[in-house]
Amino acid sequence: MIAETLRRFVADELPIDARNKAAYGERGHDPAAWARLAELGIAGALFPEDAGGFGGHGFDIAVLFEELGRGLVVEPFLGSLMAGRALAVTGDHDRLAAIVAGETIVAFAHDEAGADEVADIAVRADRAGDGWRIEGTKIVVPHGEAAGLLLVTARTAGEAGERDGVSLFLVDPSDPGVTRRGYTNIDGGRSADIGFDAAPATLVGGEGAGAAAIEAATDAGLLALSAEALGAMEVVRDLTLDYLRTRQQFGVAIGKFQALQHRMADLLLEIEQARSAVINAAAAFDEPTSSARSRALAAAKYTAGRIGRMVAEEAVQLHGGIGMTWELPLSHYAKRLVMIDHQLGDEDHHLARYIALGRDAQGS
Amino acid sequence: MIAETLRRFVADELPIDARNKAAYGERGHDPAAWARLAELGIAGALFPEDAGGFGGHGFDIAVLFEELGRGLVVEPFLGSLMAGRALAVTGDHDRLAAIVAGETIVAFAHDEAGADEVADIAVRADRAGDGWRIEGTKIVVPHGEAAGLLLVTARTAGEAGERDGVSLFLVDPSDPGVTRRGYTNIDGGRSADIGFDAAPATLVGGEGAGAAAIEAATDAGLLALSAEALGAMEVVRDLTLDYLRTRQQFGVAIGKFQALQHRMADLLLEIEQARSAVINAAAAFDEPTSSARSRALAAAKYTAGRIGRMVAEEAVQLHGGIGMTWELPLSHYAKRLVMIDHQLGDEDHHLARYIALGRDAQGS
Amino acid sequence: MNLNDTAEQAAFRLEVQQFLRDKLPRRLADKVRTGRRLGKADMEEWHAILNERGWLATHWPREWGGTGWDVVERHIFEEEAALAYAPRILPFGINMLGPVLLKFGTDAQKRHWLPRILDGTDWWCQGYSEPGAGSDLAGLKTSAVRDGDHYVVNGQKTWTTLAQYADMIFCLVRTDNSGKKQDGISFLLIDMRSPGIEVRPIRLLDGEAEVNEVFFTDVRVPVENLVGEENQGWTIAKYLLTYERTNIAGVGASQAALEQLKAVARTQRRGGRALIDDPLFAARLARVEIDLANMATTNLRVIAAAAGGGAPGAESSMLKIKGTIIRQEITDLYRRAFGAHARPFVEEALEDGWNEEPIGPDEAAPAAAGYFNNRKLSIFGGSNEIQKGIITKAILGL
Amino acid sequence: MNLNDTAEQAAFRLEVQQFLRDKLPRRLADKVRTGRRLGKADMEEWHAILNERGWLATHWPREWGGTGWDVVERHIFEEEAALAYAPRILPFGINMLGPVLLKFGTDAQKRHWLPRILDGTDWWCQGYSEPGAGSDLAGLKTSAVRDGDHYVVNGQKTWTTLAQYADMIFCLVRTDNSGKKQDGISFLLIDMRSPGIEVRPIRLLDGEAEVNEVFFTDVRVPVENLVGEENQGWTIAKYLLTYERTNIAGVGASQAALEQLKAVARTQRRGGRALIDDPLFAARLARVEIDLANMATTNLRVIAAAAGGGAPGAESSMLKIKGTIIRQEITDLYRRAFGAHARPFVEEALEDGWNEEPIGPDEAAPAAAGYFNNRKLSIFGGSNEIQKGIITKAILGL
Repeated sequence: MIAETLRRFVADELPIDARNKAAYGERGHDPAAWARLAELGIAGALFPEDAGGFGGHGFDIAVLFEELGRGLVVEPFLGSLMAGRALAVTGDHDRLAAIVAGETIVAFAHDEAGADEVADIAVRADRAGDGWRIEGTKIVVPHGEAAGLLLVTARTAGEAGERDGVSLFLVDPSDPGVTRRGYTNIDGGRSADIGFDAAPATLVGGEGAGAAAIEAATDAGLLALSAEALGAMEVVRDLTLDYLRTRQQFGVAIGKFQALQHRMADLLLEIEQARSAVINAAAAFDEPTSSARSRALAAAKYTAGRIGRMVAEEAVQLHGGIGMTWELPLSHYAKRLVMIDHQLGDEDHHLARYIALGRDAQGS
Repeated sequence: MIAETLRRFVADELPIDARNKAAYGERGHDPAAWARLAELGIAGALFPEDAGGFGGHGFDIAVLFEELGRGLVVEPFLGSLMAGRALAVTGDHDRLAAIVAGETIVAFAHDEAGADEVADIAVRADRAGDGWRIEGTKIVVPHGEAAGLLLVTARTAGEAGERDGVSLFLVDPSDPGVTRRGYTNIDGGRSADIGFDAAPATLVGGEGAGAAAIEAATDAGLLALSAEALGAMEVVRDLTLDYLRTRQQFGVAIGKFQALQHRMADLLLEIEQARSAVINAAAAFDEPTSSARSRALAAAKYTAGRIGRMVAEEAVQLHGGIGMTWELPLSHYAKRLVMIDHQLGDEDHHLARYIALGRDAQGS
Repeated sequence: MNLNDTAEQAAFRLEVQQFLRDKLPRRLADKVRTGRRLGKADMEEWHAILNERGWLATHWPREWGGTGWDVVERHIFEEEAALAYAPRILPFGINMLGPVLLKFGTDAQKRHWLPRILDGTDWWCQGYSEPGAGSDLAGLKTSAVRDGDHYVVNGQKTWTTLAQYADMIFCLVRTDNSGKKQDGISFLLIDMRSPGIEVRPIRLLDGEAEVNEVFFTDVRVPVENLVGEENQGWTIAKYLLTYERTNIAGVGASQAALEQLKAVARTQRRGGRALIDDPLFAARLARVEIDLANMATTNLRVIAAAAGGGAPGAESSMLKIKGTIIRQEITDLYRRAFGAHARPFVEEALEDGWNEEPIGPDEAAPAAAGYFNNRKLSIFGGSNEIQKGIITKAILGL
Repeated sequence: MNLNDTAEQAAFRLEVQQFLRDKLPRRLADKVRTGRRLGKADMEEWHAILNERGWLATHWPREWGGTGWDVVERHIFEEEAALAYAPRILPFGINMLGPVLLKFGTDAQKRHWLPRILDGTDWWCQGYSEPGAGSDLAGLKTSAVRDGDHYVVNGQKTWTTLAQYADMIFCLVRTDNSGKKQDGISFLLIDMRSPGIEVRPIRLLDGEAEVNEVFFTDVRVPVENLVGEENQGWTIAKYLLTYERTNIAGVGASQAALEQLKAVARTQRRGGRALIDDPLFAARLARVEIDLANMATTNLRVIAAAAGGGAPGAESSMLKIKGTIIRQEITDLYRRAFGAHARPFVEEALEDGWNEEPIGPDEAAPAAAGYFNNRKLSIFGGSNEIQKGIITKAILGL
């Protein structure tokens, strides 16, 4: 129902031209649209009742992000979801309420160069008087510039490679110790590399015990991105089917060419597989933490990466040169599909994780 | 020239029915044909002059084995080549002469379960009086039953995992300490698992210094099998092109169907790639030992494995049910192509070797 | 969507599991698990066990001795049976002719033939394909000419699975040459012991003779063996081809085969470690495992749609394609897993009565043959190329 | 066969290498290596350097200012230039129009146009594709109607590479509508400054405007700008399309790109180690490296056949397909290598005059854009689907 509301809003208010204007514009999203989406209460569907929302199940997240993928929406839902899920674990309900209400844009500042897992975090936080100060750089933080608040992951104890000793901090991005270098993403929207130079920070949750909250955020992010990819694939499928039906070459619709038909059939069935992967992940998401649950999420992101690339490349190829033009919505969907594989770990990373998780399960 | 002789002999004397009769028959090859091939001096082309032959360059081996692949010949050339190349390194010229002349069938008994590299050899040889005794099992030794002489690799010192401490031995297979369990290969010819129970053995070459000779044998074997695969692919290509041209379905030749055309085009260009891989390996074979040389051989075998499977599977699929029948030559070529990947390491093994060799070269 | 069983479904699943534990002979399950060959007696044994329990005809209504199960129950049964390595029931009588008779047969035909299918009196085979017409089924030439109370049949069928054991064959035959080729086809039931029938085995590349050519020379068939109207055969054939087949993806069988593959990969060694820890092999394994987990859900979605009254169209073609790709990939990895020991092929080791020591690992014997034999999956029953045509025709509408 | 250079060829290779060391501006090589954009001035600079050395027109005879090189010399030059990260020479004047004029042009046309190509007076672009006819080249509609001493041209071309810089365009135009569509096409040279020409950039998905639409409205072209006979254009077009192109595989460029990829993979990190040591990435890298090493030899074989007088037919289509697959795979791995940092896209960072700190690794800036831009390789210049049609037509003869 909320998905239906979202779909209608996107169709009416964020058609591709408006989306592109915002996505490749100065702010990287459309604050007016974001405010309207907050009024519609979309973000509330991403959180359970005890976190102030009215949804929050795996399928709630999946259906919303599928719609966001269909609309190529660049509004900062991913940060809301990830930061919010982390805060829900730590129990910071005030901040959470602002996120659920869509009042604050919160960026989840977590990625570092070469760091794939929680244990790889190298950005450090140290005690300074009553509070903490953060030192280091986070990279490609979605909407890191637009954010009014940063949720930052940092190491408070131990060495890189250890899962313990990682904590969560709230940081005010307007503090002079924070340097934000923003840029447009090739697939639209803006991200930022964020430097922390003894930036004052507020600890959230237990010191050194942030791993569970970070993983809750990451798990939600994996599900969301997989579902977003699925939504984008479905639009690409429809655009390509339409092109095959209508584009004439050598006097017939190119969909009459058997070689293209067979490739389209392959795409169709792979997209069904991607949908099933999202369903598996959404179902597993509501289960207690286990290696089977983590494997379903890894499998979904791996599948989104593998099939997303295939769908993007084949759709462009089936369109020919016109498929590469900025003017056609297709090209923007293709870029988004490929770039989703550059967020929260790519297909190889998640295949390796899937294998390692299976080995752990076997060993235990 | 000698390749031309071989091709004519195979066409005249070993057409597919005769080949199948021998390949799936009691002896797994055709002793009369083998004797005639010896008279023609074919084996001599596999060895350089200083080993009593008149060839022995990479391209000599490649062109002969390509012909053997074209004819699906199951005569024991691989054993001759591998044992002969090893003996040439050790300097045992008497035995070598018998091999070059084609007088003796020598089996190269080297493979063990789970052993991929020289260092993995676990079969042991120990001193007993003036000589040696061997203990252990070698597996899937081509023509192990028909052989009049076995060249056996065994460890005389050190532990599994060490490249040093491996030696070569000649063993008389009629000795009671030798148990041969022969069987037909699924792709024709016979192999044997060979058990050694304190079997008396004669050391060839330096004690514990057999690695170089074994690798010379293996390198030659990799080149030979890659070339054999190429020859088989070319026949499969021609059979499939012919089928596409002549087989009618829905009132037209099936080669008119664009989806099949495009798949055939993919096959054609991959087969050209396989040919180039053999050329690269043959050229590198004559170079001094180096990681570049070893990489070219690994690349060829990897390529033969990858493309061989693709060619076999696609050709059968393009033929439909008839492609699976025993009656058609195609099915026997398909089996051979796939089974070449089960000799001397499969495509994954050689890809991993290729990567490791590159890392070593980088490190040095 | 809910991927879990309802309470009733869960109870039914337990009942099926219990039945399989009690009644599935270990000897048969071991044969299926390790890819050894099932003989006629093996297949008849399992057929009889299922019939005794009343679980044989899962597509038939109860009044004719079927289970009356809905699509989800059928799926649960098939999945559990596959995971327990139960033999597949040969589909020709139970799943193909049965539904055809139920829809197109006369009351007399139903009363005569259906009980004989259940009790195993008649072993049926299928006479569809002909040498000149592989994927072009409607191009068939075997003729049936009316002569009094009989049809006289002449021609040839091919790829007839297990015709050597069959008592009866149902055939598509040409009864009219005048119009469109689809319009002159009829559906006939023919006694395999009729004079003029000759069965010749076709040997496949793995040595097995499970398919046959069947030759018809002036074979006389009583007119009461015509199913449906004369020249209505193409309608019946299409009914069968598009007949809702819950098990077309073969999910359970692939899951069972994957478990067997993983068990082997844990014991086989490569490069000084278990094969399952080799990064390239592990990646191959993980890719197919994920693909299979995805397909299992795709399959459930199609079942759910069917249970909700939706008619699976292009979906069953997608399941056929993906199902065969996955199954073939598993058989490919299975042969790879044995390395050098995949090459030996001792055909007798796949049959009953073989008591010798295995060559290499016990499971290696059928690995390569199984790989080669399963190439058929993407060819028979409507090749994957035909399925792709169906998909695009349905979706592109061109 | 011998894969090595002869003594003469080896000496020539050394000479080329020396020239590149001396004359190729480091600034240009760095731009090519790291995938930054070349401007008009950059391309003209390298064009002039080659022209000064007399090594610009590698396909032309010496009498017209070409090198007179044989196919092997051309290959050596192209390979070494690519490995040194030299810019590609734009092919339109030198490699496309030049050979056409040499074969079909009048003496006056040769004397007028060829020197201007060499000295850079005329920047040429190519007017082949039209919006309604992508792969169906012969379906073109742009018309040229004779009016006294002029043709009057109306219509539209598209995908015209770098038309924004061009002084001249060579066009296929329709001069006859009466017969087969291939029979009414002519080859015209048109001044881009003519009244009635409008160039509109086409923005591609990576933001770059390297291709254009070109509109012709009553453009008057002197009849002496017709090349060959009227309605002979299709013959000329086919000559150009099948014109022996030693560099179609792009081996040198792919080798250079692979080296750059490996350098990056040694410094980027994943899972606590260098990316190049990640087993899955290493396998991807090794697969494409082997494929490229194989294609390098396939390419040499085609060159050797051409040197021996053989006419490469289906082979050049094979090289086109495999060459683009390999190049695209390398660009795919290149973007993968940068992980999250492939996403930022600061277009100015690809242009001259950018002095800011890089975002992430310096090389990351053009990685994703390069990947997306290179999707064109399998589409333009005869799509890979068209190439497959050529291969099977040549080999199946159906």
